[in-house]
Amino acid sequence: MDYFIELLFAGLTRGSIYALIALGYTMVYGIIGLINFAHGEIYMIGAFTSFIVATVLSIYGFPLLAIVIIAAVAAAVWSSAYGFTVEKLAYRPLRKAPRLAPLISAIGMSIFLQNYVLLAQTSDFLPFPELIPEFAFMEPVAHIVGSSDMVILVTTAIVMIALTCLIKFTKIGKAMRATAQDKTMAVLVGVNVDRVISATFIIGSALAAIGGLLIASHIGQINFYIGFLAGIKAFTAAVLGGIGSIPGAVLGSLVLGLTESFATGYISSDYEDVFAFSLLVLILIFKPSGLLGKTETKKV
Amino acid sequence: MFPVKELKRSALTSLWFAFLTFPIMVVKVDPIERVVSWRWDNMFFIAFGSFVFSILAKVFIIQKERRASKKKQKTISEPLVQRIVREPRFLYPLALACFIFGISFPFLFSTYQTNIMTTALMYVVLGLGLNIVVGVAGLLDLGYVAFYAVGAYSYALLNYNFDMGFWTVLPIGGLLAALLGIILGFPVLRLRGDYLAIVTLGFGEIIRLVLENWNDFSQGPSGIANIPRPSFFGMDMTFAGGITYIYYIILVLVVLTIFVVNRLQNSRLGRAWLALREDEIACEAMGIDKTKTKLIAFSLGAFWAGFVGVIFAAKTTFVNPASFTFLESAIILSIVVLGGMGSIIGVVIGALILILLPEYLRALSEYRMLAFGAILVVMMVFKPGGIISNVRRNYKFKGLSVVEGKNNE
Amino acid sequence: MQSGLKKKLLVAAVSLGFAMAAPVAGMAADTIKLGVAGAQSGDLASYGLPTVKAAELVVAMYNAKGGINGKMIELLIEDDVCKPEVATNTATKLVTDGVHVVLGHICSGATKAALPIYKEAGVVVMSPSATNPDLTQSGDYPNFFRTIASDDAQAQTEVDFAINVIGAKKIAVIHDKGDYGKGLAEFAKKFIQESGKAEVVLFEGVTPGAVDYTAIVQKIKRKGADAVIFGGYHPEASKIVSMMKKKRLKITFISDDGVKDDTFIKVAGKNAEGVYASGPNDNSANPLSTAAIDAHKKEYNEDPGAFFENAYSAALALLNAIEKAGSTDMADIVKALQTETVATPVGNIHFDTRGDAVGVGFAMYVVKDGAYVEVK
Amino acid sequence: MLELRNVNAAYGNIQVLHNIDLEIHKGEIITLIGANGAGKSTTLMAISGIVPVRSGKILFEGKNISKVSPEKLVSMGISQVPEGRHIFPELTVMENLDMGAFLRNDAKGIKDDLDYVFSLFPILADRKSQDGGTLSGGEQQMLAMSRALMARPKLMLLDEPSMGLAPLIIKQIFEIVKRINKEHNTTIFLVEQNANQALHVADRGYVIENGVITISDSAENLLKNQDIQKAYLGI
Repeated sequence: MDYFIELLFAGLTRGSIYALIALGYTMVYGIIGLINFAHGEIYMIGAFTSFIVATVLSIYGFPLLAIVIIAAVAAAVWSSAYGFTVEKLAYRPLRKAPRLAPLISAIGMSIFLQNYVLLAQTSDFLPFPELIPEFAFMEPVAHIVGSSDMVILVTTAIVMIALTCLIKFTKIGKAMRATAQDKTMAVLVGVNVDRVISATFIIGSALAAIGGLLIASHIGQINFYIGFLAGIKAFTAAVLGGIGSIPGAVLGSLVLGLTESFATGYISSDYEDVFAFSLLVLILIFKPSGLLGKTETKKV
Repeated sequence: MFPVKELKRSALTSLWFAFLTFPIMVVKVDPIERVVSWRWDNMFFIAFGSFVFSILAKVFIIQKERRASKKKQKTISEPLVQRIVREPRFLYPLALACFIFGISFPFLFSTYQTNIMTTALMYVVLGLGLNIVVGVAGLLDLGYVAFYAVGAYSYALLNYNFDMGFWTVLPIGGLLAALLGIILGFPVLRLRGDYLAIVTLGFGEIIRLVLENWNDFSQGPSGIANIPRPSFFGMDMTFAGGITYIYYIILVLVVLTIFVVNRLQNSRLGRAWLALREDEIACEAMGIDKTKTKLIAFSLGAFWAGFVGVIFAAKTTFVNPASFTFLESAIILSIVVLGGMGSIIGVVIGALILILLPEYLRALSEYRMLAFGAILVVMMVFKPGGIISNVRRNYKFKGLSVVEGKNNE
Repeated sequence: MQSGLKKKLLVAAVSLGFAMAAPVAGMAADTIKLGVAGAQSGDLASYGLPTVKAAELVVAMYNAKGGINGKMIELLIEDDVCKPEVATNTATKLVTDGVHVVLGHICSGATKAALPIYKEAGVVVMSPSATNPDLTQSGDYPNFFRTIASDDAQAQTEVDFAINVIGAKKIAVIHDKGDYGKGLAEFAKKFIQESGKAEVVLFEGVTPGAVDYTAIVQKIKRKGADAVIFGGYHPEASKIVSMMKKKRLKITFISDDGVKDDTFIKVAGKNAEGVYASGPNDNSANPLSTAAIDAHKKEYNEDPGAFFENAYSAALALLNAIEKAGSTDMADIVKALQTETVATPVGNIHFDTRGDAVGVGFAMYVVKDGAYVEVK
Repeated sequence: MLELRNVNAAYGNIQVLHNIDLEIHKGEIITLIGANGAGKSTTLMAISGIVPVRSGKILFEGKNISKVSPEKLVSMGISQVPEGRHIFPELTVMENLDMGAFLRNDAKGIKDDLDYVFSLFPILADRKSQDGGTLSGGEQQMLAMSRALMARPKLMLLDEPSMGLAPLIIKQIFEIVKRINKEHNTTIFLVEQNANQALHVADRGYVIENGVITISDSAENLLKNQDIQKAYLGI
C-alpha cells in the first residue's frame, strides 16, 4: 500500500509539472489553433532565468525567501517577455498564412532558442540552487512525499485556482474565451484580438516559468535542452485531455503523470514513454477529441 | 527619406531586446566558484544589432509594399521560378541541364561532396514522400521518421539475420514501411488534423523507443554495424566507388520518385487527395471513399520513406535508434513546407537548401544551428507559402486575369 | 545494356575519383595529416572538445621539435556531433583530404559508423573514449585502437568492487538507455549473475531528460537493493542520487567514468558524497600527466575536460608510431603500435592485436569532500 | 450620420462591392434589401471594418472611418448584430451581455442598460446563467441584439434578424427593432432578405444587386414599386 501511495504522489508531482506547461499549449491552441512548439523552450528559459537570478542573489547573500520570490517573479516576467516577443515576431505575421507555416516557424523558433541559450550560457548541466528547503514537519512522511513534492502540488493547485478565476471572472479572461469561441464576433464587440492573443502567450509563458522553477529546484539541475522532452510530454497531455480545454489540460497531465509513474513502478521504466504514447493513441481512438474535448462540428 | 517615427520605434525595439536578453546574454554565473560575470558588451551588441536590424526590416517592408502597390495596378506577375515551371519551353532544357549536372556530379567534385549530395538527394526523396501525405493529401504527419527507421532496420536486420542483399531488401523495406503505414493508418486516420499530428508524433517515438529497448530484436542503442554497401554484380568496390554507386542509385530513385509523384498528382487519385485536403465533407458527398483515399496516401508516403531507409542503412553501414528522432521528422516536414506544399520542384529546392545549408554552415561552427532555426523562421515569415507556393491554387480562379488564364491545367 | 553503361560509368567515376585524390596524396608528402574527429558542437561537445585541445598541444610540441622525420604535422579537425550519419560524412571528408591517421571518434556509435570508411582508405584510427567492446573484440576493425579500456573491463571492475568490497547481495542495475550506459549495464548484469555471489534485483533504463525520477527510486527501494550500479552519464546520475537522498534511501551508488567527472560533483553537490565511480587509473603521480595538464592550463587558461589525458596519450602514441615506422602506411603503423612501447600520461603503453591498450586499467574512486579520490 | 461614398471592397481577388453610395441620417431605420450573395453582409462588414475597403470613403459623423480598426468603431458607437447571430456558445447569457459592454467602464450605465434589455426581452433574464449555445434560435437573436445594445450604440447594424425564425417571433423582433429605435434613439441599418417585413419598419430603403446599389427610395415607395414587388416581395 505504501508503494502505491509513493507512486501516486510521484505521478501527481510529475503530472502537476506537465499541467503547468500544458496549459500554455492548450490556451494558445484554443485561441489561434497553433501547436506552439517553442513553448517547451519558454519553460526552459523560465528555468534558466530563475537559475541565474537565484544564483546571483544567493551569491550576494539574500535570504532564502527573498530569493524564491524574486526568482519566481523574474522567471515569470522574462518568460512572458519571451513568449510575447516570439508570438509577435514568428507567429503574428503568419496569422493569415497557410496552416502549416506557423508550425514550421515554431519549430525554427524552438531550435533557435535552444541554441541561443546554449551559446549565451553553456552546454553543461548546472546545479540549481535549493530553493525548497526540507521542512521539518514533512520529515515523518518524507520517504513517501517530500517537501518539494508538496510544494509543487500546492503551488500547482493555487496556480490552477488563480487561473480558473482569471479565465472565469476577469474581463481579459472573458475576452480570451470569447475570442477562442468566435473570433469575428469578438472583434465586433470591440475586443482587440491581437492584444488578447498576446495576453494568452504572456499568461501561458508565466505558468511555464513557474513550472520551470519548481522542477529545476526539485531535480536540482538544468541545461538548455530540458525544454524539449518536457514540452513534448506536456503537449501530449494537452491533447490527451482535449486540446483547447483548460480543465482537459490539467486532467490530461495528471493522467499522463500517473500512467508513467505506475507503469514505471509496476511494469518497467524501459517503456515509460511507450506507455504514455500508447495511452494517447488508445484514448484518441475511442474518444477522438481527447478526454474533455468537445466533438467539433466542422463548418461547411 | 526614412521617417523619424520609425527611428523612434527602432530605438524602442532595441531597448526591448536589451531588456529581453538581459539575464541570458549579460549575466553569467558560476555556481561553484560563486562568481558572477556581467557581460555588458553583449547588451550593447544586442541593442545595436536589433536597432540596425529593425531599421533594415522596416526598409525592406516599405519597399515590398511599394512594389506590391505598383504591381496591383498591372497584372499580378508570377515569380520567375513558377513561370519556368509552367513553360515547357524553359522546363525541359532546365530539367535536362539538372539531370546532366546530376550525372556528372561525382566526376566534377570530390568524394566528400558526392557523399553530402547523396544525403541531400535522400532527403529530396523523403520530402517528396512526405509531400504526398502532407502537401497533397493534407494529413499532418509528425512521425514520418518511423517509416524511415523501418526501412533502415529492415535492411540491417534482414541482412544480419538472413544475409539478404541490398537489392532484395530494397523493395521489402518499402513494402514493410507501407504495411506499417496501413496498420497505423486504420485507427488514426479518422482523427482531425492536429490530433493526427500528435498521434503520429507519438507513434514515431514508440518505434524509436522499441528499437532502443528491445535488445534481442534490434541490438538496442548500440545499433547494428557492418551493414554491407550494395554489391555491384558481386564486384568488390573501393570506398570512393561505393559512394559513387550509392549516389547513382539515389539519383535514379529521385528521378523515379519525381516521375511517379508527378503522375500521381495528375491522376484521379491525386485529384481526390487535393479535394480531400480542401473539404472532406464535400468529398464524401461526392462519393470519394475518405478512409481508403487517405490510407493510400499515408502508405504511399511510408513506402518511399522505407525505400530511403534501406539506402540510408547501406550508405552509413551502421544504424542505431539515435538517427530516428523527432527532430528528423521535423526537418523533413520543414523541407515540404519550406519548399511549398504540393510542389515537386519546391520540395526538391527545399531539401537541397535545408540539408546542404547546415553542411556549408559548418564555417559558422557553433552558430550553425542558431542560424538554421532563425532561417526557418525568417523564411516562413517572408514566404509563408513556401519557395514555390502552390501552383494549383490558381485554377480556382481560372480566367480571372491574363496570366492566370494561361494556366491550361 | 543499361547495366553495361552503368558499369562503364562507374569505372570511369572510380578512376576519376582516384585521379582527383592522387594530387592530394602527392601534396600530402610534405606534411603528416592528423585528423581529429568527434563532437565539437551539440550536447556532447564537452566530451569532444578536450580531444581537440589535446591534439593541438601534442602537435605543437612535435612541430616545435621540427616534426617527424622532417615533416611537419598538420591538424584536420572535423565535427561529427556524435551522430553516426554525420560521422560518415566527417570520415569521408577526412579521407578525401588525405588524412594519414585519425584521433577519434568520441562516441562508440559514431566510431562504428566511420570505421569502415577509414579501413577502406587504410587509415589508422585511435579513440580516446569509444569504449564499446565490439570495436576491438569483434575483429572487424584491424585499423582501430584506443587508449581507454573497454566497457566490459570497466563493468568487471565495478561488479568486483560492489560484491567484494561493499559486500552487496542485491544489486539494482540502472542505465540511461544509451549506447554507452546500456552496454555497460548489460555487462554488469552478466558479471553479477556469473559471480553467483549476488543477484540482480532490478534491471531497467531511465529516460534521459525526464522531468522526474521519483518512481524509479521508489522501485529501487521496494526491491530491497543494497547497491545501485548505474550505467550512463552524470546528469542522470546526479538526478538519481539527489532523488535517493530526498526519498531517504541510503544505499551505495556505483557508477562509471561517464560519472567520474568533476561536473558530477559540481551539479550533485553534497548529494555526491560517498558515490563510487570507476575511472581510468589515477595518473597524478605520472610526471607526463602533470606536464600535459600544465601545458593545457598554460595554453587555454583552464583545467582540461573529459578524456583529455586519453586523447593526449592517443595523439602521442599515433605520432610515435609514425616516427618509429618511418612511414604512414597502415600496416607499418599498426606494427609499430603493437611493438613499440610509448610513455604517455596514462602510463607506458603499447597495443594488443585487437587494438586495446595494454597497461590501461580502471580503478575505483569515491567522492570525498567534493573531490574524487581513489579507493585503495 | 453614416455615409458611404464610392466604396469598393473585395475578398482577396474577388470584388464584391462596386462603388456603393449610401446615406443614413440620425434616428432613421434604413434597410438594405437584395438577393442572396448580392453584397448585403459585405456592406455591413465593410462598415464594421472587418472587410477592408479598397477605395472610397465611409464617413461616420463626418469622420472617415474606412481605415479605423473594428474595436475602435465599437467605441465610436457602431455595433453590429451579424448574420447567424454569432452567440458565444460556451459563455452564459450574462457573460454574452458582458461582452457586449466590453469597452465600457461605467458600472452604473451598464446596469441601466442591462435592466433595459431585460425589459425588452424578459426571457433572457430567466436564462441568465445558461450557456448561450443552448438557447433557441429566437432567443439567440434576442441575445445578439441585446449584446449589441449593451455597447450603447449610436448606430446599430442588423444583419438578417429574421433568418430561420418562426413568423410569430419575426414579428416580435421587428417590433422590438422599432422600439429600440424610438426609446433609445438608436439609428438602425437593417439588412434583410425578408423585404416585406423590413420595408414595413423602415423609413427608407436601398436595393443592392450584384454589389451595385440599383434603387434608393422611401420605404413606402419601394413597397409600391412593381419591380420590387416582383423580385423581392413575392407578389
